[in-house]
Amino acid sequence: MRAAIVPSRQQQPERLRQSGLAERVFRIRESGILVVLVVFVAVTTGVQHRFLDVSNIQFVLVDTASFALLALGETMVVISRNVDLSVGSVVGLSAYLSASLFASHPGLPIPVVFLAGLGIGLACGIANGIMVAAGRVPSLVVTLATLYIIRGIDILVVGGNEVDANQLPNAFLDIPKDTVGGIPDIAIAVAVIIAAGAYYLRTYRSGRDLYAIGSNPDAARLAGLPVGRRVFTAFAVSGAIAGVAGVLWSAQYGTINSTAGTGYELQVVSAVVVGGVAIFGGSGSVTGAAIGALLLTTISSALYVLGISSFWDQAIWGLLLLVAIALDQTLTERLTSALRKRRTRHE
Amino acid sequence: MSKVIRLQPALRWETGLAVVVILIVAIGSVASPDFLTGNNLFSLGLSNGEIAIMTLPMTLIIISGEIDLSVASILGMSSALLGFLWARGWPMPAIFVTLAVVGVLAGAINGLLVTRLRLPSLAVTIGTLALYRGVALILLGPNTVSDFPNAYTNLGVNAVPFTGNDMTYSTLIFIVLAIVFGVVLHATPFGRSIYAMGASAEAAQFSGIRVKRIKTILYMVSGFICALAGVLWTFRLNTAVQNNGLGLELSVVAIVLLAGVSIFGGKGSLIGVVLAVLAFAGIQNALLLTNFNQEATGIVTGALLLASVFLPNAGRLLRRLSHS
Amino acid sequence: MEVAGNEPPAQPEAAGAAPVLELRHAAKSFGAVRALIDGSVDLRAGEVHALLGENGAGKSTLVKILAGVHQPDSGTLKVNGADVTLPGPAAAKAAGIAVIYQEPTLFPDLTVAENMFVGRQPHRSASWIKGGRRIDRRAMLREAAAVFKRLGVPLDPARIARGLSIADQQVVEIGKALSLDARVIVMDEPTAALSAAEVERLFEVIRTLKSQGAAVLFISHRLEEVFAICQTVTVMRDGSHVLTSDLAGLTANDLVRAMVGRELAERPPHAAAVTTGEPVLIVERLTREGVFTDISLTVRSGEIVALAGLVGSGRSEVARAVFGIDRYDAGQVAVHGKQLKKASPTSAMAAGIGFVPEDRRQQGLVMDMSVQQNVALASLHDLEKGGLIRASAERAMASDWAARLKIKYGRLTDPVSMLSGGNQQKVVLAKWLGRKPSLLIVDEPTRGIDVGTKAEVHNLLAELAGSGVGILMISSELPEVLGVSDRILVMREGTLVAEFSHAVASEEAVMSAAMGQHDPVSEAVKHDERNDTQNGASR
Amino acid sequence: MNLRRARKLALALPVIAAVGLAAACSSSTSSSSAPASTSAAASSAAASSAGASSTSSASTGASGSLKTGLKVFVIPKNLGNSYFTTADSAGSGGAIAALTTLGETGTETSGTAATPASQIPAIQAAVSKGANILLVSATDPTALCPTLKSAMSRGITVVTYDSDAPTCRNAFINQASTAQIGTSEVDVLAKELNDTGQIAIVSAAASATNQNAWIGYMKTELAKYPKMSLAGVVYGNDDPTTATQVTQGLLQQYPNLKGIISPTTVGIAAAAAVLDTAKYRGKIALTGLGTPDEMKKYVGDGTVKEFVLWNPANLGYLAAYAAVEIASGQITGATGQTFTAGKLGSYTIGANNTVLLGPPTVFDSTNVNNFNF
Repeated sequence: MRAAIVPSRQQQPERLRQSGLAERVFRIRESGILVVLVVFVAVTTGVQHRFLDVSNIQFVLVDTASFALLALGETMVVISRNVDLSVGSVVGLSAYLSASLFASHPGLPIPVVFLAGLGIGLACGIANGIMVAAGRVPSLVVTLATLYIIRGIDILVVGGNEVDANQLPNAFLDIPKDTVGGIPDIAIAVAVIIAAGAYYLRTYRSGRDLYAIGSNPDAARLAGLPVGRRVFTAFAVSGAIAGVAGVLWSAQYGTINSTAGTGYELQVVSAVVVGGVAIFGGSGSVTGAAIGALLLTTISSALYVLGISSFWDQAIWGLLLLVAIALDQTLTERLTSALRKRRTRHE
Repeated sequence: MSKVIRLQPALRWETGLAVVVILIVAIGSVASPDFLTGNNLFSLGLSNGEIAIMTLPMTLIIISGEIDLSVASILGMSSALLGFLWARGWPMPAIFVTLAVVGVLAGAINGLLVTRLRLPSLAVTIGTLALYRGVALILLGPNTVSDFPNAYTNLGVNAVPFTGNDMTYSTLIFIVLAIVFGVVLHATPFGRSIYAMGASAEAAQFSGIRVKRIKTILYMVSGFICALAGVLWTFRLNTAVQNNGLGLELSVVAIVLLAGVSIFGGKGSLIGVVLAVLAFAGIQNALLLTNFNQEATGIVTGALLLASVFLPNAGRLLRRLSHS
Repeated sequence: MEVAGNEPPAQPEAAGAAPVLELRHAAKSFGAVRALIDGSVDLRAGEVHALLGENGAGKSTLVKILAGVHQPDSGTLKVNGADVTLPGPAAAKAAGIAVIYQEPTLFPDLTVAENMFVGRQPHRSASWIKGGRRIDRRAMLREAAAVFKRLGVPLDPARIARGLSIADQQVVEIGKALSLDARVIVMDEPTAALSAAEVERLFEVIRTLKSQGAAVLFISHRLEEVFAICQTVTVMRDGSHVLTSDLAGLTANDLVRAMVGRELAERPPHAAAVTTGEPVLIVERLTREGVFTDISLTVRSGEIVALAGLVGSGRSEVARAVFGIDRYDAGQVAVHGKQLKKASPTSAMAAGIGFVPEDRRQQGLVMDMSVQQNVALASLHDLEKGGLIRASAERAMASDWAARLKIKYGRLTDPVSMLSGGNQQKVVLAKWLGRKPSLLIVDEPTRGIDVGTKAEVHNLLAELAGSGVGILMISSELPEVLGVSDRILVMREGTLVAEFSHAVASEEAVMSAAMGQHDPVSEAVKHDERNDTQNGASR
Repeated sequence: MNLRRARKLALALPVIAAVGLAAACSSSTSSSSAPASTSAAASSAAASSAGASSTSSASTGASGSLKTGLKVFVIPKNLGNSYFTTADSAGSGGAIAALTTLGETGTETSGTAATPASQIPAIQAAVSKGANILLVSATDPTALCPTLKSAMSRGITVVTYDSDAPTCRNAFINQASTAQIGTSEVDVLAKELNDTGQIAIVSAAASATNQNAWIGYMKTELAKYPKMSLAGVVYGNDDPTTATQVTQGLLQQYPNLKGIISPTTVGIAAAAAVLDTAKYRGKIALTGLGTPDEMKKYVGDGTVKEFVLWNPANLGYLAAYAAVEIASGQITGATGQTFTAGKLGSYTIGANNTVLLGPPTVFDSTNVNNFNF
């Protein structure tokens, strides 16, 4: 996908010169989205004070949870200068198969089903990973293909059937509803996972390798980094996460047929990009992506709460996405020139 | 080296595709005597016309090293606007002009964001994908407009005169456009420039090729063609509604890649794309005629897509395997 | 092929100790192409060993074998007397072999320190996930800083690699090699993109390495550098090793003869004889903020004007602005008295300018396209009729120029990437000569191309000037500058600082003008930093 | 484990079809007598229960001279939609079951998305395959017309069910009168709220005709309850995610909301999942159109007291009979004609060639578990 997206080298924006500033810019990137988020919440709440009502916050957090989870996996893939378009289909397949486990084996312990979902997702992720890493073919094409294939399998498997709420144990259906001190359990769980992911990408070798690979794949090979293995892992993780997200999906919506998760892929990529992850790899952070997901969900929710016809949702998403990437670009350029002035003063 | 080795297989891919098409026709007509009936071909052309037309500009854009995911949304926006304006009693000619302008404008926005602000086209067009669909939603909201005059809606469903009732207008338009795009891409300086910038934007610029301008033009053309597709779509279904053509973009991209066009740009041929269109339409139809419904379509399409990237590289892959 | 070709390097020259690295009779083929037939080389501790040969002689393949990028089809590799095989770059690294490429491939988004330690960052606790080690950033920065201290270069390990000058990028690579305490360091044309001052600094670094007991393999097309820094030499031709010896007692001609297997004209013929005509190019007070200021110059028809100066002094940037790749803030450019549009290569070309850019593979050629298509690329509109490109005319043009420039190619439809560097450069020249330019700008016309072709290119430039074409040549090779040009303009820190006629010019004069009489090192460092900031501006 | 189940499911469809065909062929001769008697019995039963006026002689006569071996294509809005699976499939006693007993060959086909663009190719393919009868649930009232008209011009009988394409079919089988559905849902809710409170509607796609028609009747019906008010209509696009979010939005936007009507199975299921918390259960009433299977849990735990639906299988069954009657020339589909639909008894064709299945069933905790669809 790289060439399809990456502006030619001489076009790319000058990046910053000192890690201190690098850090700062990443923070600025994230805080940029944070600011948008805060403003948005503030304005909405001003118009409709119940927007900050506990139950609504819970709703938004729950809706964000699986979305942000998917963003985590996608971020790992995108940072390595790839893309995974198959997540939506994986969610769908995992959602149905895992839920139908309950239908076929009542009283199955819930963790087992989560493992099953994870397994299904992992299988899909591994398939993607092998093709991209070993086959060294563009991930955009591969995952576009698996998007079709996995959804096709899903449709074949599900046919006209569906799993209904009454076939699912209450404990399972309550997962999205249980809260600790007002905060939904899954929101906490996801937050923890994302924190772990962020920490891993920042401070573990294999994590940094992903950045290196995305930043310059050829150099990564020359440097003897296990490029194939790392990219493979990224896809496997993304797949596994999508599998888990699928299980959460069925817990949240109770009724599962062959359409679950349709069209998620572009939403997740949007969240990642809005979150300040460079679509051509090498830079960006999981935290940013998660905030991106939160922002997008908040916006939809805000529209519904304000009773603004939800028809504006799409348009606002689109605009926001464009603004986000444009800002990211200009921001880095501004910062560089500021930096340059500073240096000249130093001499 | 691998580049070199990849070249001839890449050429062979088109022939491979031709074989696939022939196979599909063979299987199709064996599985169902109706496959090759004029009536069936007619409906086949009917239901794939718009997608087919949209693959043409997409081909040029991908060869130039970019991508446009907003095509289906532009189709939807144009369809919605058509309904919106018709419902407000605008005369058709005026509407057509407006649609053309809007389509070109939508493309221009993509193009300028990509070339002037140097933003990655994948991200940009995901953004405009949402934006343009959003405009369609805002325009029509819950409403459906379907009181278009028969004079126009017939164009969507009737056969072109003197073609023995076998050719739809959309098919005719596709054939004409395919020839035009084919000539432009393969035989003109403009087309050569597209290949050059796709293979190396910098080298193209250093050869005096106006990369930014050409890319912007390509996006504008794409916008216009998609607006046209929107009109055809609306008249074929006699329905203007906000979700017209929802999600088509991936099918369009899939067809173009299926044609062996390199997602990295610089490689691919229009013949391949025409074959890919035939394959795509053929598969769906054959599956329908053999009672597989459309369930298997996704799987077959996906499989072919994988083939399109793996087979041309088979030589390289085998070597790598033998090495390790 | 000479008999000597198959003999292993003769022992007698061995300067003392047993070789750290012995490569014997390595062979490597890609499909039908035999890239390396008999590659043999010995490297000893504390010794800088030169590897010479024309492009396509198999040097880079040999290097890639040492780097573990390619695996030889046959042949043996000994490190410290022990047989080793290098299945991959990692293995080479482990064996203590480090390779510095002509254009180092760093990770632009990572810090300098991370670039040095990528894949082996110092970690805190023992890991519990495979491959997952918690990185100790502080330790990493410390170590990086220490290495740069050892090399005596002021480079901030915490800065992001994007925007580093090529020289600094090499320093980072060398730093990496040091931190790996590699005992074999292979440098593949490290000086090709460096200015004289930077070369001098690099040599300092190499001497340090040498004194610390490293074995260095040094590849360059610049013989004077070879004599300046190396003790022993291996020459290759057509994929085979033809000569290994101490440098002492060899002359440049001996080496050249070994490389090309024939004599060469001593010095590029010089075109001063031609009477120069009226001005073709007039540049007036051209300024681009933070890049170059107030550049005024004139090129007359039949005249070869050299633009000398350190890399980063703004030479290429001026050329890019004149040709319209970059825009400029003030001043104007006129060809034959007609003023050019800003930032428009098209108008520059219409006015009769041709531009052979600095970076052949990135800017000069579309590597995926065929020889023919590359030659035609700048003349498409002359080849068109009724809007269509006439295939016959295209073929005719290509084969005609291929013949005139003696381009060696298989089929005109082969991708240009199959050609050797020298022939690729000829294709770029053909592309522009096809337009019958009245002014030709050539930026580093002979960088990284072999001695034989180099001479041909020089002759060609002279011919062109003879036929009345005005030529503006940017070059970092003083012999070339002095040899080929009628007038020499020297740039420093974005301004024109001196002008010499061919008669009075001397390497010393040009160099000191270029460096402003300062001690090279500090000057170099300063200009590097500024160079970075310029990259910023020129984007 | 789940994989084996998966394979089973994948095999299921073809197997069912095959069985259906086999049955059709074997019974083609004998069917004329056997089903006749059963249908007669059924009809008399129906007659007594539903009090429909029909003479048993007419019914036997009709079914006796019905054509057999007709190629019938059942084309729902989309595949993978359990509602239509129930309405169409042989297993549930839907359309294909009816066709099998009548000795016709029934095939279900359609697109994977409920849009005209995806449904039309399936219709065209059916025509290409020489269909005698098309049973269509129209994804759009007008979009399908050119295709359906050309089918009719080839002498193919077109009968729409569940969702109509008024100007281009021989007859429409209506699950329940639009008015009935609209009013009954409001009445059910009114009963739960004893006629007071603010309510909202969670609809499907904003462009769905039958939805909008029902909502129209709901509004008129609401007028009868002065103390009830309609806060607003939101659209869940029959997508669980959206439906969930719009419902959540409603709860915040109208803190005094007392009830929700969702006249779409996807919408009511999503809304129920949202309300299925201590915070809202029993405090906000929910009703609408839902399938028993999807609602069982929520009826069980009191989130939903009552909801409305017809029996989709019967709808398909009736449509099949009506279509075969028309194709056999027994009736033309003209208003006032009567025919017998096997076990369902006798029906009379109403205004503009519409057959009404009957009053919708109201499901509650007492009966919901007796249904399986």
